Amino acid sequence: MSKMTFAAAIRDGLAVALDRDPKVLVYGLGVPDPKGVFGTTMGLQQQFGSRRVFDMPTSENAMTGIGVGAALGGMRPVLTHQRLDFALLSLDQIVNNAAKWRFMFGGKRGVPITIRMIIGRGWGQGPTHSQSLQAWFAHIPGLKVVMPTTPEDAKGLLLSSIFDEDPVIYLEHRWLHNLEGEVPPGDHRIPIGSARTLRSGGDATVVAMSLMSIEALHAADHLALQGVHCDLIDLRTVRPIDWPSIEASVRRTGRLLVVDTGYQTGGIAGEIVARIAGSCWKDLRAAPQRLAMPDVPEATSQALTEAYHVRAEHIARAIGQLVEKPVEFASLAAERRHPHDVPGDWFKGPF
Amino acid sequence: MSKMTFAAAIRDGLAVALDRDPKVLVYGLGVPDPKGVFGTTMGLQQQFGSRRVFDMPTSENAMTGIGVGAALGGMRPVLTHQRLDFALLSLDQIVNNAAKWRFMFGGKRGVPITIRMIIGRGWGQGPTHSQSLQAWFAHIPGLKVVMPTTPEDAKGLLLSSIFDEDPVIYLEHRWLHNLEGEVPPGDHRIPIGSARTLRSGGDATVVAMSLMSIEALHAADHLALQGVHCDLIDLRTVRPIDWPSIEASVRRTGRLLVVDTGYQTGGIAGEIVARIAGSCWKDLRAAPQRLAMPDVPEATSQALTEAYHVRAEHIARAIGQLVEKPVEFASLAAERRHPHDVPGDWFKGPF
Amino acid sequence: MNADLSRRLLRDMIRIRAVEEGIVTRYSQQKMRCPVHLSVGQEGPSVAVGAVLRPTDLAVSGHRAHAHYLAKGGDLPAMIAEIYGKATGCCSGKGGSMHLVDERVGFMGSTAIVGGTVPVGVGLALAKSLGAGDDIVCIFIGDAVLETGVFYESASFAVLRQLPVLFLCENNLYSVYSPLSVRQPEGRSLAGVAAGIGLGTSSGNGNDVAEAYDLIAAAVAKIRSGGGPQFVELATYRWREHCGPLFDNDIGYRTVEEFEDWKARDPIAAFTARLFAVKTIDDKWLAAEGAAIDGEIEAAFRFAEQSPFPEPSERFSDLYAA
Amino acid sequence: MNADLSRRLLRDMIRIRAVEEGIVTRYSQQKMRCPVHLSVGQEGPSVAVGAVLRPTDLAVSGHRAHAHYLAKGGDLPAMIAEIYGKATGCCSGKGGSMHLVDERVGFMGSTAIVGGTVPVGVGLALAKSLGAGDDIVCIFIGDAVLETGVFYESASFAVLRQLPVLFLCENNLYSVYSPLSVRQPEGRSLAGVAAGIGLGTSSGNGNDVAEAYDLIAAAVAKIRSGGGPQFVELATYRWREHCGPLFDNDIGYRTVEEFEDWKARDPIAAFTARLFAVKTIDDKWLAAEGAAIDGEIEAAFRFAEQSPFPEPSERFSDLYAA
Ligand SMILES: Cc1ncc(C[n+]2csc(CCOP(=O)(O)OP(=O)(O)O)c2C)c(N)n1
Ligand SMILES: Cc1ncc(C[n+]2csc(CCOP(=O)(O)OP(=O)(O)O)c2C)c(N)n1
Ligand SMILES: [Mg+2]
Ligand SMILES: [Mg+2]
Repeated sequence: MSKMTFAAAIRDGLAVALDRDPKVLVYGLGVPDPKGVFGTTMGLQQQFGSRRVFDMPTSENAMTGIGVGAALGGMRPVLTHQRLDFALLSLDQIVNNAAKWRFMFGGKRGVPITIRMIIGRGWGQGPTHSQSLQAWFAHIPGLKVVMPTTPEDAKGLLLSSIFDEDPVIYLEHRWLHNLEGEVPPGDHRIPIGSARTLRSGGDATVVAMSLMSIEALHAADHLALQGVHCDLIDLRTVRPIDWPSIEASVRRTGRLLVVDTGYQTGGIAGEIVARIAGSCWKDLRAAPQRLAMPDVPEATSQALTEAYHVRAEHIARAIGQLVEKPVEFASLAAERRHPHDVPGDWFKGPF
Repeated sequence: MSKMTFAAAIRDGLAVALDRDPKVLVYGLGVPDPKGVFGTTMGLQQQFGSRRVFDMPTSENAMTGIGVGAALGGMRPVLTHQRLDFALLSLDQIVNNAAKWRFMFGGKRGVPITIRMIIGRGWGQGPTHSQSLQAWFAHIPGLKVVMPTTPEDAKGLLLSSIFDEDPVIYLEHRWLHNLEGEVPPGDHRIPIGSARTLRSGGDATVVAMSLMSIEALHAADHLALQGVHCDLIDLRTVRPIDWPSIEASVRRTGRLLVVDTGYQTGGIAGEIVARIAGSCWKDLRAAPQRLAMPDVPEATSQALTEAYHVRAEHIARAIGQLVEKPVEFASLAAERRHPHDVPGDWFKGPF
Repeated sequence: MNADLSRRLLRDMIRIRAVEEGIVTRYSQQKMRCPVHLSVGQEGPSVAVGAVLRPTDLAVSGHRAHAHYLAKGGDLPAMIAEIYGKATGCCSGKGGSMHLVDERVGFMGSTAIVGGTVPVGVGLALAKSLGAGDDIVCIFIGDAVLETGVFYESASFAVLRQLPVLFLCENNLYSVYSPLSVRQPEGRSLAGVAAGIGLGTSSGNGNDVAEAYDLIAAAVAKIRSGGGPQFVELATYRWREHCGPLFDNDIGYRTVEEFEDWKARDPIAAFTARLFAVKTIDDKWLAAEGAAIDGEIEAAFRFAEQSPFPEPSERFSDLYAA
Repeated sequence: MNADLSRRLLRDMIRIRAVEEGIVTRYSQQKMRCPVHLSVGQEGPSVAVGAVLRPTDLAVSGHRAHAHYLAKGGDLPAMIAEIYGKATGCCSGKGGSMHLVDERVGFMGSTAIVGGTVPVGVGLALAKSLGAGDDIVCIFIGDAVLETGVFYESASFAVLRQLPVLFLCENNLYSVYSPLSVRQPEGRSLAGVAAGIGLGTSSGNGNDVAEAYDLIAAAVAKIRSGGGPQFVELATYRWREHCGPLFDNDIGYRTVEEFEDWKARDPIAAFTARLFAVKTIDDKWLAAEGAAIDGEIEAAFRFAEQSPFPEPSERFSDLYAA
């Protein structure tokens, strides 16, 4: 075990994969540049050579299809987009080719490609550098979608994605890149499709993913001091969702809150609420709730993002309402030391 | 009023719009060709000239952005895709430009573009000619999304879409093109965002859209003969959803079934279930249900589509379960005279 | 061109035509329940490529792929069974006519989105380029593919990396019912655009199979020797409707004169006459080959008709690796 | 080139440089909380276009748009206020530096997706072409835009329809930290690709504003007279980091020599010297213009700083028409 950031854990995972299997390729805009995609690809080209680790032209659609072809040719490509928003150019290749190839050719061959997309937020990222569209990918049969929260999961899910036989969309939140945690060495894998219970408690079930799991963690710990104890489930994979874990928890707690990094309407939170409303109907003691981004793009001005995002205090308040107990949540906001539009003092812009 | 098909109603709507406003443009692959996009654009180029009605190269992404630019330049473009699946190439322009332009430029100007996409099904359309991705578009702030069911609504919603000041995704199901109905003449508009109650009854609320509303209609009428009476709400618009209509109905019936033409996971049906589970929690007397496409692409072989789609008998069965009454539904299947993979005898392939 | 090769080319064209006509004959039975895009009239380029490529070379294609699949050596009964939606089809019934695959002969897949397999082919070439050997990848494209951004991006990357790719463009003048004039600027040739991107290019008469063969062989030799990706544009013409078994000269998007003109340049008739003239073939050869082909095709349709449909439960299979 | 025009070009360059340097000076205060892509060193092409275009001509651009916006006549205080996220910004704070708009002067919008506004510009030209007049649309692009499929598709359509479009390409050798060599095949020029698509093309030194002006004026004249869309490639160089206010020659993606070499070809210094030599300007003119510009810029920053932030409730507004 060693302590490292989420970004370093990704770099570690990529290095392990490149080292372990000569078929692994790592490419994307800026992959070998001096910033190394926020440090996540730093030095990999020097270490593994420019045949396997390389930059690309701004041709997101073709470069995705080229990854699909390379995967069909036996490679395990890892494509990186510095923002999810840029990947909108490549959805035809992702949906019509990568996701469907195995199915439409009757199981002849799958497409073991991993596509990393980074989700931006705050500090002026604005409408086209901040979209969290996991609901889109999770809607598509044939894709798998992971959203790690901790450095360990960042590495473990990345390795599982790379060595998975099917296409995996790997969504990493920019605000997590500097999060530190213990990360096991070597080829450490976290299975796709299994959630992680971060906190246990019988009063309510909180399901979250990615950055929202961190916010939910603050909320849960804060409420625990007030005697409200939640199961906090970090989803980790948004397709396929670990229903048994969520259902087992809701059967115990009877109360569900889902917190989503994406837009509310048509989001993952709604999917979870809908499914649980059906499968745990008899167990639910209150209406299942969701907290998600408002149905409007993120504006650029810091004055417009302050009240836009879901934070620990909102989650704590929502849990309080869900369990029908008065809870204190305002101090969660008051405790925060850095401006609202950055994840911490380490982030000084621009991306 | 005159009786016409859904396809003819679209053509009528386009002609009315072209006639009424010289700023209206109609274009897309095959628009002026001898088949006229399943008859929906037949003769329009002859009538309104090739400056306003025109074919295009197979350049879906640019041609969408060109529509956005033309809209910013004062036009009201109507772009047609013969299959929704082809529009996946243009999502960057739809999501990052059309949907966001008004917002990200602080309200300076909107993008009054209408994008028609046709949803295929059955008769060998297979995995890439049958996707019903309304959930994707409905997830995007800044878009409106309509899915007409009747010829009248096909025309009325099209005219409202064209003269709307914002981008509208107009989704038409190929299997509805030959459906006949009364259509008012002239500039008849159906407001975006309002559902239509097709049947009234107190036992359950059934919400459906597009082709599924027709299937649900068969089911509802069949059950009415057995004494089970449903509110059947034809959604017509999937963004924004007419929540007041749905909620008013559910408050009366206490039971909800949503039927969707799209994949189940992450679909519109789930959104409706999730929302109603929250807003009508106290009124619900049974777990809200959904019926949607399975989470797998549509295969090509007729042997693989037979049990794939949701049909009247499944809806009737689901309603029976929801209202906890034994109902007869098998005869709905037995009554069908044409093969399962065509909408009727009028359809002989290929598209 | 030696006699064996000539006979092979002619035989392959006759065979592909006969397969397509076999589909035509039976299509109205509504047992082949999927769109079919036939290559009748434009068999030349396919068989020429088929004769140039090795089994270890790869190929990808689009919606009009029967000829490509067969020319590359694809399994005929499996293709017909696929069109019939049978379990024995090359995609187990999942894909239909627009999705064909036979990896044993390097036919890696054809799909229905115009331009969709172009980057896939380039990616296959990238994978090839990371290994040893001088195999190439052939990407079959129609004239409409030149209109897609993904072609441009993919071809550019192939040029940038000097990948072993052959872009084999069958220019049949139409995209569905749309003539080149509404899609390509006047005076701009497809090969010209390709050259601008940096591809090596050549153009010729796709209905002259010998000419097509020579152009393709030259292009492939260049690719194998490290000369970078090549674009070969072959003029040809589809006789029947864009999709389906009928003729559609009556609906008005093209003239009967144009059709008759191209029909007079039937690649099979022309090459047959030529081989007759130089005595490479005779009536006996033709009859024997014809009979063999007919027998093979009859057997393929019989196989397809007699094959079982996939089990309904298979509609859910093959989505993910087990 | 007459003296008035020369002075205008020089003044506009000095002004744009001073605005950008004004941002540089203040950026570390963390009050401008959005990414900024500065044009310091590459002011030539912008001001040349600005002097050629009419107010009724339109323009669109990308992430590095300050210079384009200002050269087209955009409102300086509104731009600075936008970068500060203020209610008085040209997008009311919604857009930030990467989204600028000033429709009064025909600057129709810049956005942050590489290539994203290219079809928008072509669509604006399509709308223009349906009306009367000979206005044109200028689409500002960087070298990386040539890598996008949407550029190819859009340019092709512009050629097909002979639309009044100027593709103004500032080739500054880099896309973020990536040199042309990992993006463009050796020996393939940007103008060459554009010519292959069918665009009229010309290339020149973007750091020589007079040369840039002449090339652009010639291209625009061609467009106005129905000569179809034109592509002008101007070589230039950004001095500072891709995004942000600093220099980044230390991080290793480009050499200090290369940077110094381009710096020695500063478009402002060169043109200043030239105008001095022919006595079009003198120290007094320079001082007066400099003072006026400085005053204007100070006022713009003051305006931005003193402007109110948008109300929090505005985060939900402007999504749909009221
Ligand atoms: C992206 C996309 N747009 C539109 C279509 C509809 N479509 C199917 S075939 C075709 C024409 C293709 O023409 P071409 O490439 O010349 O091939 P041909 O049919 O002439 O062999 C079109 C436009 C599609 N399949 N995919
Ligand atoms: C589709 C897309 N891919 C990637 C990016 C990230 N990105 C922002 S600016 C840029 C470089 C653009 O280079 P160029 O067009 O040469 O303009 P320059 O920055 O040199 O002025 C890239 C790749 C993006 N914004 N959009
Ligand atoms: Mg063609
Ligand atoms: Mg550049």
